[in-house]
Amino acid sequence: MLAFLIRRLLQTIPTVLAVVLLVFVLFSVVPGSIASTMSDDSDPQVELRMKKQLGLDQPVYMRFGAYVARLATGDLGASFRTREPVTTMIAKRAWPTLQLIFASMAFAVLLGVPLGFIAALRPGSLVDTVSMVLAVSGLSLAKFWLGLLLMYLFALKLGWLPSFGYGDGGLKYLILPAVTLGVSPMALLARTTRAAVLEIMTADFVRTARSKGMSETRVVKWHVMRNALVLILTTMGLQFGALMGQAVVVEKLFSWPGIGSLLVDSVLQRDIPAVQGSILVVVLFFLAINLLIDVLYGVIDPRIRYA
Amino acid sequence: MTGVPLVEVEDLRIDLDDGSRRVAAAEGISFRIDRGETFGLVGESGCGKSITALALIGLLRPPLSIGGGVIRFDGKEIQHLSAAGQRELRGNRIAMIFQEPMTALNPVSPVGRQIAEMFVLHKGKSWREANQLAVESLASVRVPAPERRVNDYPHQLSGGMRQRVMIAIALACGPDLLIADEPTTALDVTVQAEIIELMRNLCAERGTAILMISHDLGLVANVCRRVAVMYAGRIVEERGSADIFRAPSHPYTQGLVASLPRLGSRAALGRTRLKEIAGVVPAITGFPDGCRFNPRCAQATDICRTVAPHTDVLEAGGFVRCYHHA
Amino acid sequence: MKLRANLVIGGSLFALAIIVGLLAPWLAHTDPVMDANLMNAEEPPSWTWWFGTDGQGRDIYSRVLYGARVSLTVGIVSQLINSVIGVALGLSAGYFGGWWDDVVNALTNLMLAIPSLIFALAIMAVLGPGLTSLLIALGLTNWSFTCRLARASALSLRNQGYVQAATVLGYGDLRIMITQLLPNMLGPIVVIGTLGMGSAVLSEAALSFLGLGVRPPFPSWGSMLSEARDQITTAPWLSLFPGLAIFLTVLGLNLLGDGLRDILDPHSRSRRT
Amino acid sequence: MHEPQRKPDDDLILRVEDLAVHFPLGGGLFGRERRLLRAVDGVDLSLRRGECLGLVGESGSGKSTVALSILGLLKPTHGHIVVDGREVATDSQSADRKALARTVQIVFQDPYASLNPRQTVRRTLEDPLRVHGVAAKSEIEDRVATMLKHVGLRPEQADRYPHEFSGGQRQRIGIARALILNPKIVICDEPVSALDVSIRAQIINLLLELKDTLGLSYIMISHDLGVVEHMSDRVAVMYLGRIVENGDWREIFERPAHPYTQALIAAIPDPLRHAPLATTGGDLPNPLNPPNGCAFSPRCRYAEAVCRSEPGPVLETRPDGHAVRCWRSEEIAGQAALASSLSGHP
Amino acid sequence: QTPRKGGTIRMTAPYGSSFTSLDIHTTQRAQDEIYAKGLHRSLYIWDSAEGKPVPELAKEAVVSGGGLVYTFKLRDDAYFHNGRKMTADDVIWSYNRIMDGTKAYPGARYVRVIEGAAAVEKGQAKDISGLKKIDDFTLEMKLTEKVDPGFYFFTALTSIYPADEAAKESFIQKPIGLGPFKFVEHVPGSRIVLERWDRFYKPGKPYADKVIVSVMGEAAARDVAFRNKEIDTSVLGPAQYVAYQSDAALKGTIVEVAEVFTRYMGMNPSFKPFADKRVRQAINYAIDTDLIINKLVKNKAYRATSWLPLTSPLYDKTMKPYAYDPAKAKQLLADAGYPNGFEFEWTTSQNESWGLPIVTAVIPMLDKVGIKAKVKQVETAVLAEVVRSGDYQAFVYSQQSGPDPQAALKCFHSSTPQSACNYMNFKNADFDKLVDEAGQADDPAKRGQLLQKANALLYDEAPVWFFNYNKAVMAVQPWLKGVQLNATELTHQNVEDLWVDETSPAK
Ligand SMILES: Nc1ncnc2c1ncn2[C@@H]1O[C@H](COP(=O)(O)OP(=O)(O)OP(=O)(O)O)[C@@H](O)[C@H]1O
Ligand SMILES: Nc1ncnc2c1ncn2[C@@H]1O[C@H](COP(=O)(O)OP(=O)(O)OP(=O)(O)O)[C@@H](O)[C@H]1O
Ligand SMILES: [Mg+2]
Ligand SMILES: [Mg+2]
Ligand code: NI
Repeated sequence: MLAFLIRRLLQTIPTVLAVVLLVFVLFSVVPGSIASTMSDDSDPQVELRMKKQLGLDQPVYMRFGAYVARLATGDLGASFRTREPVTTMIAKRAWPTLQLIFASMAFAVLLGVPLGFIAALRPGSLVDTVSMVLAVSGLSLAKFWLGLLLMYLFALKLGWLPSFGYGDGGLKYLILPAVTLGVSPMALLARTTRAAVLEIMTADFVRTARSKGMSETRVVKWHVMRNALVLILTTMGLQFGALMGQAVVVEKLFSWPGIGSLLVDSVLQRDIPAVQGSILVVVLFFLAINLLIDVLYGVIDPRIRYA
Repeated sequence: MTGVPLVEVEDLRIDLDDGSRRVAAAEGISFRIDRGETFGLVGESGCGKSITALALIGLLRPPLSIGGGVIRFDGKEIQHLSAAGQRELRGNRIAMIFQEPMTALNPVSPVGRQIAEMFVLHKGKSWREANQLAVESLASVRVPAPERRVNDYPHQLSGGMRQRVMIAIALACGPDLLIADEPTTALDVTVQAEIIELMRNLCAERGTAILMISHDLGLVANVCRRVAVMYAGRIVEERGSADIFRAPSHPYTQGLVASLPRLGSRAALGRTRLKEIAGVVPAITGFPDGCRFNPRCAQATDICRTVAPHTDVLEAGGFVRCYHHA
Repeated sequence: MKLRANLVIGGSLFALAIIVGLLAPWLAHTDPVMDANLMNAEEPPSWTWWFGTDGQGRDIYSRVLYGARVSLTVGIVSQLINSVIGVALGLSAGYFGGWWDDVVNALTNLMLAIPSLIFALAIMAVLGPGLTSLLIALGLTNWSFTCRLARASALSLRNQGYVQAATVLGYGDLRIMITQLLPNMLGPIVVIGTLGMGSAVLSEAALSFLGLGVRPPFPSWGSMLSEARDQITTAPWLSLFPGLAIFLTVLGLNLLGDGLRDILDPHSRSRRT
Repeated sequence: MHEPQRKPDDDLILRVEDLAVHFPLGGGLFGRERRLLRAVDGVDLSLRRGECLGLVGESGSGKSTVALSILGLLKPTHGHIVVDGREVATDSQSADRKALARTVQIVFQDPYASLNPRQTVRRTLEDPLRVHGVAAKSEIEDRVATMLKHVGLRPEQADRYPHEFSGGQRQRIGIARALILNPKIVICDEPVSALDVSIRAQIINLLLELKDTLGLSYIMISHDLGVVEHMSDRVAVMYLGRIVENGDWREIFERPAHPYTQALIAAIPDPLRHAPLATTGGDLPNPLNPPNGCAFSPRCRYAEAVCRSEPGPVLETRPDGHAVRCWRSEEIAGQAALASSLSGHP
Repeated sequence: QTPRKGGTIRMTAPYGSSFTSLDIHTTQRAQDEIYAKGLHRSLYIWDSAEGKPVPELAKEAVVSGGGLVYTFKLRDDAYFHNGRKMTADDVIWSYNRIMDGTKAYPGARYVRVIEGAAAVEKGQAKDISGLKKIDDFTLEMKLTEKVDPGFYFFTALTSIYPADEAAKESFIQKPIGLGPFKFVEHVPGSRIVLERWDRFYKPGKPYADKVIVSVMGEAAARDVAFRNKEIDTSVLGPAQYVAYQSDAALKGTIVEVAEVFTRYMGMNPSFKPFADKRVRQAINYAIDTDLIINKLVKNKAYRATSWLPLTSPLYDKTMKPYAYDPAKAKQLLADAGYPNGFEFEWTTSQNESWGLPIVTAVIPMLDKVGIKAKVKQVETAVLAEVVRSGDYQAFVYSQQSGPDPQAALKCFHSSTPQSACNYMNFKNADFDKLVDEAGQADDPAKRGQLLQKANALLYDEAPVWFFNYNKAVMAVQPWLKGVQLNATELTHQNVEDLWVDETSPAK
């Protein structure tokens, strides 16, 4: 198992390096520079000096080399904009983003999976139809529009929840953004679960279980759930990626102090070290989650061995 | 042995709802199995063997359903039993082994647990006791080192081992009837021999009757005392196993026996051209009128093409469904 | 039958969107760009202005019709790019295996690891807002699923008898890939493509929200929705109609995808490889 | 490396020498020792013109792997394959591939998976001709029509898609495709085992007829010993990647010399005898972890110490052409003859 | 009504989704100065009531040396949040820091007015020679030009930092200032929390215990939050301005002020048609500016006449803006040799008040006189660069045009580089002369006259389409009192004067 983990970790290195390179190259050709967003009317000499200070006067490959060298020591550089180390900036933002991502995923799982099960156990029934129509609808909404509607409804009309912000970090602030973000993975999970359960219900071993004289509830509990979990996990793992992407929109909408909003701000202001750092962290997070899920596979599905 | 047969099936009809209409996937199925008897069901792929077995054990699921007829088990009609009543029989008194030992076992559950479930379900045992009994069951199907094997997952076992596990599950509660639906089709001949012998011996020990389903007429004839041949949803002939091979009565059975080269026949008779059965098996939606074998039958006459034949009881025992039987 | 309901509804919604886009010049009441008349600004829906007018006095109905052109172009073209890239890479990787497979796998993992919206955001920042940039950004960032699928299909089809037979018959690699593999993997790829179009339309909206959308003045649903968001309480029709257009089109595409999946790919399974 | 011995044996159309195919399993980008699956290990075979060689053996014993290597679909780890006097290049260039295609063809087991569902029968049959440079339209049409007639299909059925045919008809199409380039050797990998029982005889008869009319050589792979006995001139028995016995069909079936061959034959149920089947005990060994010594030794009732420690001896060909790979073949031969005479086949 | 002590003030920072930095010297975004007004203090402060900067950390300023030398008497009761008393050293240290050329602090352009500052910036000197500490609380400042230093040293860009402490690493995490509130917490992207600084130098102030500044870039979200009483202030865009006006419950919350920004379309004189004054005038005639302000901007702006805005002390009430007269526009175009108009590319950002929506509304109007405009949309960051590099045919922008009229007009001086603020690369000898003379004039009235003339000349030259002067509108909850009408930027409130009464829902 340990060997497996180490091997998987080693395998992520090329991906991470490629991400670094990709983002670096991408942003070395981007028009607009940090200098122009910093001041309205600085004189060109000053700007030049600033570029020098930020190392922007060097050729791209030199900068890349320096960047990778620093990266190896865990240094993501200093933000052009705030002049703070990018690691500090990200560290401050990481927890809210994690909260948001995991809360959305929890919402998606807690609602989507049971919904999918219920739908699959009564295929063709009203429950099935309604929940699947809801699921598809959930997938078809523009995130920020949905967020605004939720905000309008639950904060303004009903007054149940605060409409924005991180507040003191309390749960009530988390609910609206998490739900907004969680709707589409929820919908996807409901559908995946339904499809997985439906498929497993036709599997031979389910017929075996029935031939043992088992009630349908027991069949589901003893034999279907664990098998469905494998498929559900796969969807979850991939959804984490989409979630990180969508978080950009949701964080911006709800003034959520996460990496997503840091990323957008940094992109728009050409704060290249911050952009690179944020994307790198997002990628590392995704890779870590998927590593975790791979480990979980091994726990759930004995056919996958990590000898 | 009492006079009541263990299983009595009379004029069973199984409907298939293909969305717009119902067609009979099998009809007029009648047979009887005595206690401890071995009974074989052979026939072409798709002729309705498996669904007949599923009807017996109450596992038909939509779009298939019982369309008529009676199934008596131990003298009691069971075709309209409640779900709970059926579960009472299923596994406990009627057990079943399926064709694919790989897919018939839950891949993510240890085999020991899958056996133990039987004792929990039907014998009211605790999981601990059940697990202990599972080890004994595995030992009884001659799996080496059963204490270790109970913790294995299906993929860690070979095909033959898996099928032994299936047998252990099926025989766990000492059923009166074991339905074996092509238990060895996926296995090699040497392994097949192992499994068949194991099944035969265990059932003989416990007085369990076997309903054995296979494509392989040779295998069934070897294993079973009586054999029924199905063709396109109907039983066309039912005989003692030696008779049916030596002197097949229905033209289809005759064709089957003659069409396949038997080991040793070339050595004995030289290479002769095999006898062919012309044409193809009809599709379930396009069964011909009259005798369903008529389009492929050399002896078919007008009556064969219009009116389905009744069963003729043969003097030598058994019956056949043909106007021209030998 | 129930299965076909989603196909019919989804197909009709999508077809409707396409027709609306194609016939926009004939169906629209006014020019979506030039007919800004501040005298009619922010009229609520009425008989004259079916969907109301916006702050510049443009007819929302006409803009929604024209918006279909941009939004559907974004959806269809970017997904086509994705499909072509994904199929070309996945098919060849699955067929040839070896180092090429490793390279493609690494690329796919890379694409999977960077959330596509974030990647698209970065590309848009580089290319600047505009339709072409958007097509490129969305077209380059979403092929990993298609690629994986194509690769998995190619891997399994490669061992099918007819592919082996083609090899044994001396067919060239390209011929095998195009005549033997491609037609037989198209079903699930079309399904993924349909769903991908839906998400491209949504991504366009999201990027508009982030300020990196299609270049005006031609309206897209995403930019209309994004521009109208401040007035969601005061002039709800501004966001309602483009929002509905997006919702119904994406819904249609999702339903269509599901329907096609039921037909083309009954045993689809999102197993990881 | 040893050069293939170029015996001027014109009669041999195919020679396989010391063939080995090893599949590396698992292993990643970084390190981790790879496990080798020795699917085929040191196989020698030969096929004469007009001959049908039966290849039998348990599932996983490497029969298909041998076939695929001969066809150039698998790259052998070691060994030589000489087809019609030409060595099959290990990294087949497309020219070689084409030349090979005109010599060796294959009929697959599964008639459903072996036809491209998106191509009409005509396309399936015409394309190979085009690939091989037959340009004249009339010639192509002619050859397709003739071939269809050969395999018992009507030429007008050519414009249909595979799903419009029954399993037996599909297998006929598969045979037609294999024969369209006029090959000399046809490898039949379980050509009937996926077919309905009542159809099998049609296909077996067809294959035998075609062999005679077209002068083909066959390698016939099957589990069904009845079919193998019926069709073969010579039979090779494989066990765990090696040939354990090889000889004239009559020799093999009447005087099986290897304990495995004996077990195989004895395990066939005889319909006329309601008698227990002969069993060997034990399961198939794991090819990833083969037993020490002779691979069959754990299941062999004759096994002695030498069998368990030393790998089987080389395949030793007796003067009558019968070859066995067994330490104790001499002693066993007598008992087997006895057993077979007792089994009472009619 | 006596101000209530205690309570929490919940302000919003509406211009983007996070604060740039806690080092206020590094950022000149309006967003950041909102919190800086609580945390930091500069030499001067903007007095909204007077409409001009007044000394803050200086008690008085004595002018000598022909208006070039200022001697400041500094406060001796100003304490940094670490408890240390501010002295002249801190001022000198802070200005030296701002002139660190390698850091390119945006405040440098203000400090550069002190003699010797530029040398420090270029690395030729270590200390600004024009700054002299007389004693701990007396500071002498020598200027390079005759200007009012108040306009240069009132923004947070020139905040006074505690010398040396501010050089420490931790400063950027936990800034220390002289303001009425001290730093408690910063949740990046979400909010900054400040709490009362008890040793603030104005007796009895600040009133509130706590100030929370929440970052809320989304107007729609802000709207919901304001209506939901979660925030005390919200900046309103045109749409919401109208909505709030027509909502009885919200009408009373509106606070508006004319700000010192001029919105305009800049035209590149090196693009041939725009080189001709008549073409530029024609554009001013062709656009129905009032209609746009009325309908699109919802009157959340004042019609621009020339460059100097309404709030400028030199705003000329007698001037009339260009009338909407397409016929005249056509005539002028024909005179200039473009009877059939021409085509140009118009670079714009997405900004709702001076970006895309305006452009889209103008395009059809220009179309009517034959001028075709092609839109080129860029991000704000890119636009800023485009404008300074001159890489445009036309652009639309919002530029600070006050509060100092002289500085505002100086932007059009031919000696001002395009990359500074002469974005249209305006060159006009008459104009230069007027501005130069004004710079020399000692008499403020004379100076005013000259500058007004220059402003009128700009009107006639029409280097830009004069669109509007910004009207800032903020919604303020009824319980928040003491809001100042700051014309430089309405959101920049001197927080010590704000207080909340007990109806505030915040604890
Ligand atoms: N779930 C089902 N849905 C639709 N048709 C079915 C279903 N199960 C069986 N059938 C049809 O009923 C007929 C009989 O099927 P059955 O499985 O009993 O055949 P079989 O004799 O067991 O064949 P095989 O030897 O291939 O197992 C077939 O034509 C089959 O297509
Ligand atoms: N591509 C491959 N990669 C890895 N292992 C393989 C591959 N192909 C075959 N094998 C393994 O090689 C061994 C021989 O396989 P092969 O298919 O040749 O057996 P076979 O005798 O044809 O069996 P069957 O009778 O089941 O067709 C098996 O253990 C199989 O699992
Ligand atoms: Mg069956
Ligand atoms: Mg094989
Ligand atoms: Ni060699």
